[in-house]
Amino acid sequence: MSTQKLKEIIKQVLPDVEAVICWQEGFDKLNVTPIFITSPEQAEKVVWNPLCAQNLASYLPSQKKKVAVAVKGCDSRTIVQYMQEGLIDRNNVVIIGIPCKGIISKKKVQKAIGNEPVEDVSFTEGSVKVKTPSGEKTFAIADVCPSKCTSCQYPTPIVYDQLTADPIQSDKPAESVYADVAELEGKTLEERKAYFLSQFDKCIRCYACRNACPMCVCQDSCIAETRDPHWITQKLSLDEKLMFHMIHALHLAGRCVECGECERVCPMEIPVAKLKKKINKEMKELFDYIPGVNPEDKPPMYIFNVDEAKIKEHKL
Amino acid sequence: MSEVAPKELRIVGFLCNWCSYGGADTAGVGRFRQPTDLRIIRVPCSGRVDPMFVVRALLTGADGVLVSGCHPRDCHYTDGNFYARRRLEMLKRLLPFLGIDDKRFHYTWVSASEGAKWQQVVTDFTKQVHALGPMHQK
Amino acid sequence: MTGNQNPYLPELATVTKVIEETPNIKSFQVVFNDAEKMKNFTFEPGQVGQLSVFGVGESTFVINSPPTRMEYLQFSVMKAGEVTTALHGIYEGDVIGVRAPLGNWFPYNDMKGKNILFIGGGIGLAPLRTLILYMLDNRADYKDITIIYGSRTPPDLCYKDELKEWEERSDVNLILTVDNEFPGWTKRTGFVPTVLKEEAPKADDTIAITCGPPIMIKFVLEGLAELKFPEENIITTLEARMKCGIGLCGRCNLGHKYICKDGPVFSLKQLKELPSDE
Amino acid sequence: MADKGYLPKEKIKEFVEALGKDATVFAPCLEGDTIIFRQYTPDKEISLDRPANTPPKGAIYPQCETLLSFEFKKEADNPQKMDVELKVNTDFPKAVVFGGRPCDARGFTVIDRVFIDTDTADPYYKKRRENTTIVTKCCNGPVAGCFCVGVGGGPAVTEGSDVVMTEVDGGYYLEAVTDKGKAVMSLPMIQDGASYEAKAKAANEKATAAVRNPFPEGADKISAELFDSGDFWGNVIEKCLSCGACTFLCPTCYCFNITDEQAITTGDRIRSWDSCMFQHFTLETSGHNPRPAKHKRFRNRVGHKFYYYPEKYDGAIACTGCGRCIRYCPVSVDISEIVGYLRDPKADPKAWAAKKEDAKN
Repeated sequence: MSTQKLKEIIKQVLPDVEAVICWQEGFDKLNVTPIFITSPEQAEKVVWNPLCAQNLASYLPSQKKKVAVAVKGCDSRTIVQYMQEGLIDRNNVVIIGIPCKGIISKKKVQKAIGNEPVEDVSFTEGSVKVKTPSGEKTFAIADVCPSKCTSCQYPTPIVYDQLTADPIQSDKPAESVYADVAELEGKTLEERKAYFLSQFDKCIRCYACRNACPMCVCQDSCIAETRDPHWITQKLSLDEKLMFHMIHALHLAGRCVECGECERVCPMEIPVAKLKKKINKEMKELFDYIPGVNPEDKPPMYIFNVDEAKIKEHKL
Repeated sequence: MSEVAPKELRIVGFLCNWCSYGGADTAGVGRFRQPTDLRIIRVPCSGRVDPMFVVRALLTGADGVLVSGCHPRDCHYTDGNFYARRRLEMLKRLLPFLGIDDKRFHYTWVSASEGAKWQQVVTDFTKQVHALGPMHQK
Repeated sequence: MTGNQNPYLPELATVTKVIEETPNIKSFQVVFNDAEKMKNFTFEPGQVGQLSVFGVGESTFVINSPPTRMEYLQFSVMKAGEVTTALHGIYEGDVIGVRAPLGNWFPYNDMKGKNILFIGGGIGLAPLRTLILYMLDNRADYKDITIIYGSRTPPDLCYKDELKEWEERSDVNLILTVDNEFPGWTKRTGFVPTVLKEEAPKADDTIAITCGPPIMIKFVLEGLAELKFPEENIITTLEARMKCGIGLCGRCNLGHKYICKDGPVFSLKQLKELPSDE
Repeated sequence: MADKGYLPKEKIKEFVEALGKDATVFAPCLEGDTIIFRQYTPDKEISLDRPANTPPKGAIYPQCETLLSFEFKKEADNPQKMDVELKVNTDFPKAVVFGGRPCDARGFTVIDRVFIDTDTADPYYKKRRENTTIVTKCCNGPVAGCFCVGVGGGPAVTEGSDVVMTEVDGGYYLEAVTDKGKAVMSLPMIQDGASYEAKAKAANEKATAAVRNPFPEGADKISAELFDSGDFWGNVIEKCLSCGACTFLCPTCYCFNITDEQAITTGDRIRSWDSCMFQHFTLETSGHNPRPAKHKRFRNRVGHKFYYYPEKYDGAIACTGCGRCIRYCPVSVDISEIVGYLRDPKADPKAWAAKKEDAKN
């Protein structure tokens, strides 16, 4: 583990920045929580392990001063996308890149241990050992990782100023990225409808997915809550829930960096990211565009070609 | 074909002010016979059509949505329909993923002079939506 | 509003008169459709009501006609948001909803035999108007009444007819001011807190009641402190985003007090004892 | 009617269906990986294995409720005049909340004080509350984040429940707490339970001992000085995303919004859950917002539960320690940790002194 190196880098960059955004242990051993480090002593609290799932880059647009942030490969795509859209000043961010071999989905572990309180968690290469009152269990990280890790193309950050370990190459085939979307596409229209309706029916409209989304930059001005324009009502019908998720998905068209935060934070465990991934798949096909990989790119909905090679006129 | 006229469905049309609305007008002035299911909403440009207009319409009672603008390169505002084309194509591909038949949504280009084409578009699209029946079974 | 009634259910009322006070403020005189309810309706000066435009929503306004004049209830509305804009589209004869009275009121009995100093700005005169009219209707109970009232420009002054009437009365000392020089304006200019300091009314045996925009209140309170007004003699009426009006919905709280139910009238002393968000 | 009963596990479905004979039953149902309180129908799978993702609050206090419906009508002989007709419905069916936890049931008592014990009682909540029987399952032990014993509760407290059931020997020991609960005990599948009482008591004691209490003995007073410190809140809440997960999953949060939703000539005035964590919650039309920053909003939430509410209601805390806000917080904000700092007798605002400019804004 490169925790020691991470701490060293933090102490090294701290004098140049207002704060370093990193992870520390949370309310129990299975949880980590962000920490905004402002002093060298705080740097000692830092942890880096497969529980560090949260995408800390999301905090960047709201920072007023120069900060440093620790990012995994997947998180770094957020920063690239921010750069594409001019949402951050790259000169005001020090990126501490962490090559990552896969993280843990807390929800999957909790389920596997029957939701017992966690007494201790330890890691060995590729596996995690969880101690609860009824005993110890060991899981391969590959078995309890979020789905994004199973097809990770960017284990090493795309942009960084410092790296905590040697870069890692992806060993996952590029086709695997949209395997889950393809699987749903293989079903019938009715099956997909039933699937999404039953999923979105669980939504409680807490907007955790929106607030956690690094690319949802409207935040407090979101049209899901405004009365003027009055896009959706406060009613709790399935149509309104669906509408909210369509607002989220459509506003992220060609912008979603697939960090999976929306799914990670959903308290009702709705696969919120599926719609956005589907759009991304189409963006790749239509415009050969992948969000968050090249700072020089422009999101496809911001631009156009007079002659679109892949868009054919639809016949009735 | 049934002898009895099928029940009218609700189809919403978002038409750009400069071309398609004129095309619909031309069709009307030319007395081209058209189905009556379409309710037209005039917008300044197809680029004004947020894909959410379509989604909202489909979720709140429309059985089909038609968007029509100026032909590519003919946009009154130069490039509004180029943006529209990308957005609407994205939506067209997303809707069936969600379980909404993409035949309920069509986008096309009709100029102010194309009254006959407009008649064709409306007739064909209405037929297509009727083949699917109402979207909201009550 | 107590008892077994449904506190969310508005009383239907008809707007009998619409008065254009300023370019963006209108006053509405309303009468309950149920004559019996109108006859039995009572309230205290300073209490508020929720006006409903059905389909748009509800908003809170002070009842600015005094309980001594019960032919109608008057509310003044500044056009600002969704509900107030809808209210500005209301005509005489239209039906709206009224939930009233809500909240507490000015401790007018405790003010008897004292000097009264009103300090208002813009639409902030509305709650003061209730009490001023009430006191004028019971003039003998109170000593000197001074009113300092200001607005941005002369057309923005509310209740112009009454201002004229008060100005002519010998038992009311009315001081009007506008922020800047204005063609045809011969009276004072300057912000309300500045005028307050210039006038420097005595703090002895005087109750100060103030209402206006937050920034004005802030400086008026500073001014009153300089003039040595004790905190318990400074009374203000607060505003906040409100929904239920009955202390349930949770948004207008200052600590454990709810402005809609435990307020809107507070003395500065009370406010200082509550945790503030500022 | 006996006060004590026993229900074998295999009879749960039968029991729930019997409860549903003349009432709507809300039960924790498994949907995918989520456990949600739903109106029970035989096709649903009840899960009592862990506390549900959502509390059963919505059964009595629905997330969205119609306060009144309005209809505009034109007078035939005076078409210029538009009349309004209002309709209110408080005719609610009998209901049963089955399978909530003691913390969930206690949550209703927190709302009761605000919505019922007042001169302006909420008629919708009151009627639903009266019509509802609450059958609670005691916890076998804690789950991640929960701390009921720290706020006066426990895995087997009966406050707010009509019947409590404790898992014993392949079934549940049932105890009636109220008269409403006694009526439940007369159902035919309930066997005599007296012999299980001791075992249930032991199980409950064991469970109680296992729950963490985040607050040290005697530390029950909030430091007003620390509570008023902007630095403190700025520091502890910098990571908060300002979403509504904590409040919408809370069994005691009751703040709401009222909005009109209109469709041409008819419409509803609805009351829907709102969250004090949202920026617009206190945003005034003028643009002024008394709680514009997230740390001010969070302070209000903690204050409401642990400071203002107890001040108003005789020391009662508006938190039942269910732990959902901790467990499901996207960034693992731990309210018990924050309250722990506030209650620390050695609490010192200077220790949190501005390390950062932002905290003050």
